[in-house]
Amino acid sequence: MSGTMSVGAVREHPLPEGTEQPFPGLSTEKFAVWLFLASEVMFFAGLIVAYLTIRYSSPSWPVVSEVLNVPLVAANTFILIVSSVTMVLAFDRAERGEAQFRYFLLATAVLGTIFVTIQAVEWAELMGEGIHISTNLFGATFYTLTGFHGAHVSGGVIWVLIVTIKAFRGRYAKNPLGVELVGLYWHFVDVVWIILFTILYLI
Amino acid sequence: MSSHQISRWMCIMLFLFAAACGGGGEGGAVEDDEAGASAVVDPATAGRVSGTINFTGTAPEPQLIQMDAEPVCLEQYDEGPFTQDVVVNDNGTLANVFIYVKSGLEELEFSTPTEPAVLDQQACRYHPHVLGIQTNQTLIIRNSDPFLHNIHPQPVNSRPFNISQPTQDMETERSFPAAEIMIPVSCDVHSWMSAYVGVVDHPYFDVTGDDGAFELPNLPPGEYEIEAWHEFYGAQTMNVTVGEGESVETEFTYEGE
Amino acid sequence: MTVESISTFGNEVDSLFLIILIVTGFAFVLTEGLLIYFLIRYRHRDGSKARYIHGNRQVEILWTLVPGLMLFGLAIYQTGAWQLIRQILPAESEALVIAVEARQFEWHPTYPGADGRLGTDDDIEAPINVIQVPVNRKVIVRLSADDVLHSFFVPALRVKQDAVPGRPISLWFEATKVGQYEIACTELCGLGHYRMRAFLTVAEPADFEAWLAEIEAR
Amino acid sequence: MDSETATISADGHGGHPAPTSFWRKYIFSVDHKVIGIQFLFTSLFFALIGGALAMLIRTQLAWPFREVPGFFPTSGGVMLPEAYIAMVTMHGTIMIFFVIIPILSGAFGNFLIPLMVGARDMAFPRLNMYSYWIMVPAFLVMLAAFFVEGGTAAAGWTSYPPLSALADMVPGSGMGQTLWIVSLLLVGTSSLMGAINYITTIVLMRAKGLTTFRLPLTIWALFITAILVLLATPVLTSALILLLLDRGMGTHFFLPDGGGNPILWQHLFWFYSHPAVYIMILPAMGITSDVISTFARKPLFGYRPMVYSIMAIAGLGFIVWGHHMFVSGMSPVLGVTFMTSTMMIALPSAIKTFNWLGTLWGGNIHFTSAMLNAIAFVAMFIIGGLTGVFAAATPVDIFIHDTHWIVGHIHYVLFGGSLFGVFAGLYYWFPKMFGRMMDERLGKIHFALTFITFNLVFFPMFILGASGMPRRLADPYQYEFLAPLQGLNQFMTYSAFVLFLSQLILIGNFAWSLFRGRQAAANPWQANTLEWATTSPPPHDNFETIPVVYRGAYEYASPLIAEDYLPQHRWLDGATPTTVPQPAGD
Repeated sequence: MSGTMSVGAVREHPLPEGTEQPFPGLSTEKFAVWLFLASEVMFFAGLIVAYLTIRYSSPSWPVVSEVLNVPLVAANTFILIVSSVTMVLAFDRAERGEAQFRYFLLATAVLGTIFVTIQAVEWAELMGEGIHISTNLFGATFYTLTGFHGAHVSGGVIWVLIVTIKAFRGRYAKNPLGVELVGLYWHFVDVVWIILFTILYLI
Repeated sequence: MSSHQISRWMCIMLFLFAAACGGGGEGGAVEDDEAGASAVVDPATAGRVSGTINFTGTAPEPQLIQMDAEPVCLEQYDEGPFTQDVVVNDNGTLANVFIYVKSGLEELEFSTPTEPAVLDQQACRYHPHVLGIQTNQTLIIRNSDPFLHNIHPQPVNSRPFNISQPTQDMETERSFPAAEIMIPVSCDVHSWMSAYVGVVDHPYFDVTGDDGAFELPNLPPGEYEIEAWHEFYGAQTMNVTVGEGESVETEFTYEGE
Repeated sequence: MTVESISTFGNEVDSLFLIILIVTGFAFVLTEGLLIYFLIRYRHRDGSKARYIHGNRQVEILWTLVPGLMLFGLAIYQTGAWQLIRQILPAESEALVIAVEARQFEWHPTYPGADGRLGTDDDIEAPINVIQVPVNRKVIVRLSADDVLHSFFVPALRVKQDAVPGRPISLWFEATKVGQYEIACTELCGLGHYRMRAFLTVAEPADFEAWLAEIEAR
Repeated sequence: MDSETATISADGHGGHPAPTSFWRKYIFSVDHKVIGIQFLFTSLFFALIGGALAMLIRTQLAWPFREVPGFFPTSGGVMLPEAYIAMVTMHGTIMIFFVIIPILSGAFGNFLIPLMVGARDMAFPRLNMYSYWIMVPAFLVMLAAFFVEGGTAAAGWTSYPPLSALADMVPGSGMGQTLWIVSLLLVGTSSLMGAINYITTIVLMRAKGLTTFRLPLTIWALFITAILVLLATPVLTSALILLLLDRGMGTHFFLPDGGGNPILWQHLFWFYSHPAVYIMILPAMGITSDVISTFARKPLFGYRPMVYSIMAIAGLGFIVWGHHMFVSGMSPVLGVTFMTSTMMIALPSAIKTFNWLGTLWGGNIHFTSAMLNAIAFVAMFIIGGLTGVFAAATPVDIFIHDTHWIVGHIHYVLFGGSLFGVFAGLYYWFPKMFGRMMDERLGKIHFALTFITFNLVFFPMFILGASGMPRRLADPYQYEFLAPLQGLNQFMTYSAFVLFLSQLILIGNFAWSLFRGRQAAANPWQANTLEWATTSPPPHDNFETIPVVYRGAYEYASPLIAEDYLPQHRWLDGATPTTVPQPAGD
């Protein structure tokens, strides 16, 4: 490793000297997370295309605003957006080496958990009204899309918690790459929710 | 579902695997005999119930089965094959009626008969149209036609199965673990073919033939409820008491419109 | 194609098959011939070095444009045939409309009764797997399926159309030769898939009417 | 994914330390070479199973329902129709998902990518190990399906609903179909992990001097294939999940009685499966380009057009899926668009074929086993590609869709194409993998037998297709218009037995050479690419020192030096330019 490392200078694992340096700033892990997100985009694209074709080819579709609790989920969307903001702040502080980034990470994890709980509440409400996954195509598509997104958010919360625990053990003092990776994933999950919120609740 | 097991030759695998080999056993596993001692009916005191199934009124016209799809079968009928749901015999009795003891034998256990019952598929029809069999008794399903029959019984109390018999004189064995009054049997390849199988857990059952008569021999003395079942006119029951060595004559009557 | 075509658009399909056979046959002979020639001509001889060349722009452009034009030509040529066969259905007034419903392992044809319209209670149920049509008359088949996917394939008519449960689909043909032809199912539909054979009889209009009346009488 | 990556030191022997225990060395290894060989052995084993299934299918087609003693005990040696369609399904599924893709992307991808780009190992060695070890449950689940009640899935390798969704439609679609779906989900996850590893390694960990357009075509092909896997496999995952929900949770995505649409499955499935067929052919194209250029001792003709063609095939591959559905009830207007895009995708394949011929032109061709198989790839791929043009023309497709014409086209591209590419790669890189040479004489015998019998089995399929013989029929001969074809089918079955038996020669040669083949030099074929710059087999972390690259991979017969090959990493004294200045575009 070359010379002493000031926090700002080195952000990723250095690539071996003897390699071609096509993208000097890019580490293998970040590139891999971007690729993983590309495959996740295609996965959600498959589900969304299935939902849209089913919705616009089926003769009757329930009026969404009557069935779903749109105001509650709108608030929930806001919570997820805030959690993205706290994640950005977490990475920004981590990069500057300020220790308070750990609390922003914690905030993101808490907000994420709140989001998942509110979704679970909405599910319980909906099931109370007798709409289950097998009731009709509306139920099937709704539960599949929100279910898989919820699973991804839960996975994200677990990943953020792992990073937070490591942060409290001082793991990212020298190299905040881990925080950036979980941040990329979190923003992806947030963007997917914004799309899902629009096509499931608003139109 | 017919259990299909690949041959041993395919199983010689270099790869050691701890797959949870699902129980790919024979279809409709044939359990061993009931645990209880099988009741032996003392022939001296045994009675019997017999009688006829009368039919009054006019029966619906039997429709012609349009068997043009299978010329091989159509040729075997000189006058057009007719549906068998209502067959009134010349002597005013009703054929294809399944008679069995509905209640009164609960505390007795009966051994499963060894010789199998046979359901044959010949000239695109099931022979017999109505069949009685005991629980766990082996049913031989034979295909006497030179092409595929795909027998598809749909019992409620036991597992439905759907087996294909592509070649002539092919026999497949199955059995029904649970009693059930009238399992509908159909063929997926020839939708006009139909048959009914009555599964009871004792040997006291009979199907009326072209004489419309039935007989339930060597019944131990006692109070019994006898039921007669017909696919079109439904079921009728009757209470009968059989004394020692007594032969009870009875009859059921179905009215057409 | 070995099965003789008896439908009006049949020879459109056959001629297109022939044209593609000629075009691809020419390409096949050219490329495999060059391959064999190069293998023999340029096999290893001691001491000689291969020709040092990395490529040639002109020849690359040449063998991009020529196949491109051939393929594009094929694409343009056959849109007409596809439109005729699949996109334009003849008017229902001048055609005989029959409904064929595919079920696990058999075809159920239904003919319109005297009123000439399907779905009315005077429709005639023809026997399973037996379809008869008059010769030299446009026929529209309303194909539907009852349980799984099937595919209505009449080799002699050059007609194939999947029967999709829940989505009735129409196809048309016009038979030009009297005779009996076989119908096969070409979409895997279960263990009896190979046994879903049906008969298409093309008859003179008079015989067809007599047959229909006789069926109705049954 | 805060996995601590191997800290690869500048020039020392960094990377993960060489494993010592047997388990770490051979079973749970993170060395890309060992993982590649694990994929190779597993796939060769499954190739035997797939081949055996093919023999059973051929026997049924030659003598339908003939009693075969020792097989199918429950039905007295007769292959019932439900067993036949189960065989057809499993033959397709195993050959595609457990043989062709794992050998090309799994075995060759894992073994070659780090070596050919000059890296010590993959970017994420542990992720690489997981990608193999997630395949193992996939194998077990698929094999377990043979023994469960009702047997394996029987709705074709395409598993169209409602047949695949409703449990009682065919015996196999009970437990067997569920296991089929779970197994494919696992295979999808494994290939996704592999793809991420491959792309990262190729893009970020190349040796110094190895610029993008100096990469050998095998690497370009594996790189573009990994992108196809990355973008197409998730769509299959979503479709499989929807099918699983239809089967298990009572949803009706693809079931018409609940409002669902079976054609939606076909769209989702083929959106994955057409890129999948390019996933199966592109690596073989790359391998063939390298093998032909090496044994013609001549630079590859038209390197850049070849690279752009691979990209064009991958790009167009995403917009042609509808040509599988011309007669499926999809709207005819869509038929026209998909027909046009399908006609266009034939173009890059044609360009590649002409460039292979251009490479052979003026060459100095050595007919080793690897070269023979690579040439057979070109010869057979031509037939495979041209017969695809018939299927692209929609009116002709009306007649030949789902007939044996399509089966012939599939096998000419997958067996004639990919499998001959695999054989070429096997004979070419066996010395590098195992440090021993394979026997050339046996290799040529195996090639001759395989090439001849391959054509005897699969070329008649176009005759069957032209006479309208549908696929997947357990007994086609009770149709009068097909009865005369039984003799031809019996001939094809005899040839198929010889084809299957002639593979034993390859297996024998492979097994024998593993232990007793001649010792292999570092560069037995005198080739240029980087994997030949290290010993055979390479040490644990591949290179003594990471090589520096000075030129492209195809500097054969270069006028600069006496020998007829100039390896990428060979340093010429300062005076001579590293490569000959090129005339017009290369």
